[in-house]
Amino acid sequence: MPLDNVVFWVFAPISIAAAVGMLVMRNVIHSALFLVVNFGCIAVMYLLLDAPFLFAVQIVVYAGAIMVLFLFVIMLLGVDRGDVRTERLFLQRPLAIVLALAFLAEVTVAIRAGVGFSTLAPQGFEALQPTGNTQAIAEVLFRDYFFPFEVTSILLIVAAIATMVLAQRKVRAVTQAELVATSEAEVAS
Amino acid sequence: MIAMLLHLAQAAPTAPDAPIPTPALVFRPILPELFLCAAGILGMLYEAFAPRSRRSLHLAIALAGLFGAGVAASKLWNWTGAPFVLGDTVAADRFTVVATIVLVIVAAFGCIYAAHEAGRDEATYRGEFYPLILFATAGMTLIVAANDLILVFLALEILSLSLYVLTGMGGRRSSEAAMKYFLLGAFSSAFFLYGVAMAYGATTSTKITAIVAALAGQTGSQSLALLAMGLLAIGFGFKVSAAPFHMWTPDVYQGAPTPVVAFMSAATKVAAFFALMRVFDVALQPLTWDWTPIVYALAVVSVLTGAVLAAAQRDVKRMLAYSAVAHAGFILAGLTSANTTGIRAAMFYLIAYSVMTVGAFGVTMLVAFKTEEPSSYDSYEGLASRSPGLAALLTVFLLSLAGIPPTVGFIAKLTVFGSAIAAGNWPLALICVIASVIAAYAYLRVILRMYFRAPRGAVVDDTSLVPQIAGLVLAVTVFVLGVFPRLLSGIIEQASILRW
Amino acid sequence: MVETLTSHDASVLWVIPTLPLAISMLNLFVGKRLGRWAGVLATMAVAASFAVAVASVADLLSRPAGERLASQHLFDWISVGGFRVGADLRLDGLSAMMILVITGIGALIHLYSIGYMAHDERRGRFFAYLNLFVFFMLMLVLGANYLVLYLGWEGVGLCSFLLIGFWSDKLTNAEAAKKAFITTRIGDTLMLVGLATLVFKFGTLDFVPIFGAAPTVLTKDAATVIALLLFAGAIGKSAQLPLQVWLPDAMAGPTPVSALIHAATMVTAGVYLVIRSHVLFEISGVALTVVLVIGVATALFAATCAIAQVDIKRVLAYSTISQLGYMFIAVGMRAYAVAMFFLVAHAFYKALMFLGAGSVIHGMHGEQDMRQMGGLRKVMPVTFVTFAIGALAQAGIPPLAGFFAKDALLEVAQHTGRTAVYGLGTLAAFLTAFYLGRMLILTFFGKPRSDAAEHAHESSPLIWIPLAILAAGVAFAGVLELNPEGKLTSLLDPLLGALHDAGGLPFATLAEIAVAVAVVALAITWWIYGSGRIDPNAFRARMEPMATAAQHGWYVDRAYDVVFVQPAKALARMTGEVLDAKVIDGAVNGVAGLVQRAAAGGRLIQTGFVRTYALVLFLGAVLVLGYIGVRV
Amino acid sequence: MSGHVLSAVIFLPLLGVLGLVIGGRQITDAGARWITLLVTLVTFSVSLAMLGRFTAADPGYQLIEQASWVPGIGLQYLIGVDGISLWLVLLTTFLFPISVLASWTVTANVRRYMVAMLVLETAVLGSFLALDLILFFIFFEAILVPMYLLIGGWGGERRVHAALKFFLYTMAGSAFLLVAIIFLYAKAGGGTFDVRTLADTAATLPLATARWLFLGFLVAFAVKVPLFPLHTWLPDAHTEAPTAASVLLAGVLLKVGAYGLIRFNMALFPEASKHFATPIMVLAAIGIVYGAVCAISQRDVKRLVAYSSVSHLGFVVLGLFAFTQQAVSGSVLQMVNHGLATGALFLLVGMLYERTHTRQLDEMGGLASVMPWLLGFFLFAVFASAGLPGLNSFVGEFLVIIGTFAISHWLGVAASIAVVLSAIYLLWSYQRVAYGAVRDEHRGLADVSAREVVVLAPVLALLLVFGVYPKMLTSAIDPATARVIEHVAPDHPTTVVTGVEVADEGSRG
Amino acid sequence: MRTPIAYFLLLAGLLFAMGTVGVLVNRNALRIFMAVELQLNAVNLTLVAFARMHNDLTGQVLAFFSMVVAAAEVVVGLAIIVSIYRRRRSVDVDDVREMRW
Repeated sequence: MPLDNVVFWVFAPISIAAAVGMLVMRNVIHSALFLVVNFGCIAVMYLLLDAPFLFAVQIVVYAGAIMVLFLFVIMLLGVDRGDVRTERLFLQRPLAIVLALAFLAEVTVAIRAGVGFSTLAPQGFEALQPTGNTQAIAEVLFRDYFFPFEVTSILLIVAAIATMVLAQRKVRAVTQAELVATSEAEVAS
Repeated sequence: MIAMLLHLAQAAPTAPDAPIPTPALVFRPILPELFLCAAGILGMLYEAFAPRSRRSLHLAIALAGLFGAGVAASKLWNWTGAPFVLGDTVAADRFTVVATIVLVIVAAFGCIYAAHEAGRDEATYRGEFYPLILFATAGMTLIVAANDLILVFLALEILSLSLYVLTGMGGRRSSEAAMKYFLLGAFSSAFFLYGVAMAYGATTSTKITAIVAALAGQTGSQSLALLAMGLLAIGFGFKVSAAPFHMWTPDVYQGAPTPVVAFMSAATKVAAFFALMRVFDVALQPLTWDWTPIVYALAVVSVLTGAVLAAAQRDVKRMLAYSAVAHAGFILAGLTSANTTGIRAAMFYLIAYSVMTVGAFGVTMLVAFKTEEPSSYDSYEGLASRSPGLAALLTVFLLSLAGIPPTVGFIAKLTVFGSAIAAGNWPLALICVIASVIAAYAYLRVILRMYFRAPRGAVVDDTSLVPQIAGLVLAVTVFVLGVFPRLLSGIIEQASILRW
Repeated sequence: MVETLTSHDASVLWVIPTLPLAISMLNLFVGKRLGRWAGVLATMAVAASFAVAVASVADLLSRPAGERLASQHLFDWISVGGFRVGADLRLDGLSAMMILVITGIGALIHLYSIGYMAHDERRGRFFAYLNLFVFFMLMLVLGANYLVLYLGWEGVGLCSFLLIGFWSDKLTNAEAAKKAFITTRIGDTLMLVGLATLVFKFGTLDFVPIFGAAPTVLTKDAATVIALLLFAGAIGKSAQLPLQVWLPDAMAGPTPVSALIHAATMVTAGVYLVIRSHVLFEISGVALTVVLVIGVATALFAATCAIAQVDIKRVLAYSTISQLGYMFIAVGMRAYAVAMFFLVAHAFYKALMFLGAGSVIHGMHGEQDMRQMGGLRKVMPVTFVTFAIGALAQAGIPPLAGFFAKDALLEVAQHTGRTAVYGLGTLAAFLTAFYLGRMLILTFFGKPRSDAAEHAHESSPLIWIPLAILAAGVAFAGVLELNPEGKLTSLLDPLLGALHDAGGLPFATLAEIAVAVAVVALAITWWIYGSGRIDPNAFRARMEPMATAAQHGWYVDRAYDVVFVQPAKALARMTGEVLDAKVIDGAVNGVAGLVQRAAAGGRLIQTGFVRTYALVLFLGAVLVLGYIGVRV
Repeated sequence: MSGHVLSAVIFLPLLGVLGLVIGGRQITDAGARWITLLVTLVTFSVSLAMLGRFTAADPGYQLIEQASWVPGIGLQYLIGVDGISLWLVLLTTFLFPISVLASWTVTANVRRYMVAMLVLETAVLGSFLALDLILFFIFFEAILVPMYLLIGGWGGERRVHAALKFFLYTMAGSAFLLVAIIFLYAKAGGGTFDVRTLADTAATLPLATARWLFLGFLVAFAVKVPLFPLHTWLPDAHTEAPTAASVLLAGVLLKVGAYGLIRFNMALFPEASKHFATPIMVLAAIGIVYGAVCAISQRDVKRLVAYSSVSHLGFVVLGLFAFTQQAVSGSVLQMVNHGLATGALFLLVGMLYERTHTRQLDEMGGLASVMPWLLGFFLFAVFASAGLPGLNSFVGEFLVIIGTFAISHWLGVAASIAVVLSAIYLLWSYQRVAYGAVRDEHRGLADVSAREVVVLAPVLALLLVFGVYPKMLTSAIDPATARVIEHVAPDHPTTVVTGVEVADEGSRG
Repeated sequence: MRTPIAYFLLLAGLLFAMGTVGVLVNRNALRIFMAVELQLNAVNLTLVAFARMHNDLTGQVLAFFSMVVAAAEVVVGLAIIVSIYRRRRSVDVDDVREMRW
């Protein structure tokens, strides 16, 4: 068994298990940590797929930055005491699972028809990137995707403004009376 | 601010000594976006550095940016350069020009409304509002211009993120609206992105022109392309609020600040539909026989859901939200004819719809503004005797939405039904007209409350001049375009040709 | 029997109906201001009409027998495609007799009405209606095509409605008016279908081409259908079985109205129609038999009803029905001239009796119940004498007009071998004499049976002068017919053809039998009602329940009510309130309700839970991709 | 092109609207009334000018105005008049000033009311004159809004319900029309909505398609007419509508439906018209009897008149689909006559209601002695409506009956039944209103005012004039209907003359 | 590389589906959001797999863009969640249903 096969069959189940773990854990922090594990596994997959740059970015950006942000917010809000996991919506869970399975089946059918289950990746991927993956990516990025790359800057500005707007205390905090009114409305319904 | 400056630095061209060749930088086709972003950034700087920002100046900056963008766009009408620029990621065609101009006009109305509403209650005034509108508009124009699915996705995210925040800028309900919008939006954009991935998987490219070439030349994977088409349809379906991907619409429209709704109901629909047309009528053109049934089905479900549920509402904004669903369905019905007929019909309908919906929400903003539930039907009882002008305006817009001649809504419906029937889908057209009867019932419920009921208590309406004039302009447009549709159809005819 | 008259233009015909119409309009709009002049003007209008009519008839008579047809085209009334109906008038022997009766007797009744209505505030309107009636009646008989005839036909119905309901504050009067109009309209509708059939067959409604072409165009069956449909109209208008129910009730109108409309003219329109259309009836043959049967049945039926009446006007009403039956008997036997003479005579004596009854009622301050009268001959001598002349005339006492008419009729029956008709006719004659005698005795003889009767008074000259003139007419009209040369009905010969006489009992014998029957009947009535030897009340009691049944017209009214009217009303209610409101409209509202329910239910999907929204979104996604999966 | 008289007729009322809107609140209620009256009168006189320019003998469209409108799809501004629409236009322009004058007693939101009236006039006139299908549809749909506002704004107790029902029912019907129009446009080719051209090109459609399209058109017009069993909106709408709206609804709006049948259904789908003639005629005949029977059981006088309209309009449809000259011309005549007769009835009922404040027959009674003139006029209108010869309705009904009788005896007979039934319901209602004892609260009610006489007199006069001299109308109607029949059923007997050589002169000597 | 590309794609599809389930069954807004992140990662995996399959670097670039978008989205999303929490003291999305029907 080739190494990459072994790696795949080791990390794929782990990533699935981690995803399951994320879904079932009572404590949000545990879930977040499982998600980090999952991201790590995916990073390994990137390695298998000859994308070392993305492997690094995945670890740094996702596991390192995004998930830390998540954890930070969880701590900030203090909602880490474990969630109520009872389902109050009729048929929500069974439907979700059935639909997800159906979705998976549909995707599988399409992949089987479009790619084939035994198709292997072609050779010569390294030849495309003589000066290394990062350099090659940069070339594509700044040649073909120069403009989209610029556009991401607007996206990030918007994100920054959004955070500023939402984080500002200028938003009138909810008054006690309003809270009561809201909860009463809830009860009434 | 530092983050922002960093981003700016990032956006600068790469260093001259870099070994990577950059594509030819042709800025004119993206000049509208540059104007919009520049004005947005200017507004942000003003908000950040001025001790107390003034509404009027914000509005002026925004309107200047929008005006500039509009002028820049109109200059592109006779663009003779390459049809695709900036590494083939941006299409420079009249299709984009029309969309851009419509979008900036809608945005201008949104800004004017917002400035007016903020003027009523200083506590609700947020200076960031205008830059966000501008960035959202930039995202919208980009999504239309984009010739690359990833750029479509990025633009989609720009406008979505802006709109999430704008939605949350109101009172108590708006944060709920923002949250729902955001969660569902993120969910749906995952599907969209998955679709982009599949399209890439199918054709090795995300460029629209490359995809169509690949699919037409049978070099791509048909089944992956189909999967991509389905997933993209879901993503677009969400944005244009076609049933069953419409569920966010009523809650968001009801909860978001009315100027935002006025802006987004029209602009999002325009942008998303224009992008949808480019993707489906160009990129997926070889798959026409596969996607028209989906569009057909979405149209049926949308018109029926929208019309029927609109009839049960007791809140004007919510009702208009459902009607937005129905109108998405009508436009989809027009798009079942996968050629210029369908594109023209949809373009006309979108512009007509923009006029009507911006007008309708504009009135909504003014009615009973001091009450707890300003948009509830109760607030509209006796509006005609309270504020006859507002009632007349709203009636015009509602009748136009209902498709009663001689309003533009009728001509719009005529064109989409004509398009559907030309494609042989007369059952669809029949369902649509029946749905429009049901929808008419929904609108009449409002009209009858305005005209046939006595006002309840001492309700006060905002009868300021500026928004009423804005409304009047739109109402006149409704009639002018209804009677002289060729003012518009001539332009649309020239803009409806999508090249690849 | 093809009409072969040549016609000539007569430019004054239009004047005859127009005069009363003009005055009618005048009275309608300014009648109130005219005061008592309203009546005078109206009378003068009819009298003038009469004068013009006499002149026109004289002109007609001055021509050779084969040219006695005058016509006038006023304007095209309806003209569509090849179908044209003109507003055309025509004067021939038949219409000549009719217009003389209408305008002559009409004028007298108008004169009478001046006095009779003197104290009514709304007399302007009364005379307007009365004149309008005369107009329509004249149009009916002068019309040169079926549509003008139909115009008059419906018009007189309208006036009848207006005049029966003249004192409309009493709801029963209004009921009677409505009943009269609607009942006759049932016949009219069938007649309208008959007209449609005529158009279908002939493409025209003009008399001349229809009667000219009928023998070649119509089969026997077609002619039967058309004739019966037209006769249905006649049945309604002339109150024959089975549509007789409206006439007794119509007595609710002012008495001059009863005299003019419900005795002398309008009700005889049916007879006129059948005689006018005799060509069609004769082609059919069957239709004539039907006319005959209906006539006999009605004559007998109404006579039995008349015997038991207590209201003086109702006696006369049933008597009119019965007499109209006689006329139809004559028509049914193709004795058109007899029928017309009967019509004229009847117009005289029945108008006379009605007006006399009016005088009585006037004298009795509105009392119409004969049981409350008695002994009036002393206080109202003129009325008594004239009334008696009328009654005896109808009873068939020579030499009064009625005698000749009835006798001629029975003679025809006997001479054409219709023994049954003759026998039943004679029986009806007996009954006629009986009820007339009863009426006469109860009213004028014996002792006053009420205060009103005791204090009754003779009417004013304005009222009794017309009576006297009519009585004179009744007395001498018969003589006109006796004269073999100047026979009144000879006018009709060129139009209707002569009658084939098969021979039978000699005229004198028949006359003696008839007179004997009448005298016996009168004697019996005297014995029962006048002699005092029998208590009439006990007599009546012994005849129960027959008497009451007869008084109520043998309950035909009630039977109609139970069998037709109430079920029809129930059906209408069912249709209007259940079928329409619940079923048809229910279906419409049901669809609307369905949408509303769908809306009410559908909005519940919008639970407010964002996860539900996501689920629906995902469901849509799976469905879309499911379709893709199938495509792949 | 011969001037713009038709455009002037259509758009003059809109000019009035402009005035009323621009004038705003400076216009007093009285001013609004007078302005509107003036505008409608001017429109009427312009329509008389149209009559003056009309050539009765010409069976085709006249005074045509044509201009390209939306060239991309071949939409045209195309209007013209023929013998069929001529009188309907005049009826409309005639009834509007009357209705405005009858609305003098409206005191709430007068300006708005008058605006609705004028918009309605333009829409109705446009419907009658448009020769471009889409242009027609635009006017046809535009009728709904002002009528909706009139019923809902100034109607009776259940006005909102009635207005909604009116609007939605009619709109649902026209939904099919719109689809059919577009389908026709797409399939019949020619790239135009011009009725004249489409009449030719539609002949190329497959039979089945043409029949489906016919049904699409039929639904819309059958609702409007209304044809049994699609009539249930009418009683509600009539009952709740204010007087003038009822007058116009019965007087002209229903005619738009019948007009549509003859102008579009027959012109575009002659084969289908013949194919479906029998079922339609049966429905019409059922409607005639059914409407009358329903009318008998009504207690509300306006409802009663409404059902009588169902019955009378049955005559119109029956006659149209008989395809004989008499029947079709009779139908067109009946359209005009019904408009006048029923219009008069509604005017009178409205005046009664203004005085007694009730529409319930049981709550009136004896009014003839209180208001002799008003009730006299009422009676006149009642008899006109009941088809008394000499008054206008008779002529049309008679022509329809004889024209139908030639095609089907039984349908002719069924139609005749209405003659009795109409007498029953009309006289019964009149009796309950006019006769009997007067209620105390009705004593001392005023008789007709001068204004009301001005309102009534022209209508009532026409009832008589058109009854006595209908040739005035038929001379223009006849050529046009002959053309329609020629188009639909060239082999059909256009006259009912059979067998006899009619001795024309003989009858007149 | 001996592992068929389809395996990666299927793994990605599975993760995407699991992310979907996560969105649907969780009441905690943060969890929902994390599930969305899982979906996006699945898409990234798909992109990279396709890139390998096509011997084309574009897929990796696209994945890079996707990460940028995800980062921006996270920022905004978390900010929204925080602001909701500030108003309602809860991140349970089922509590937020003032607007419905």
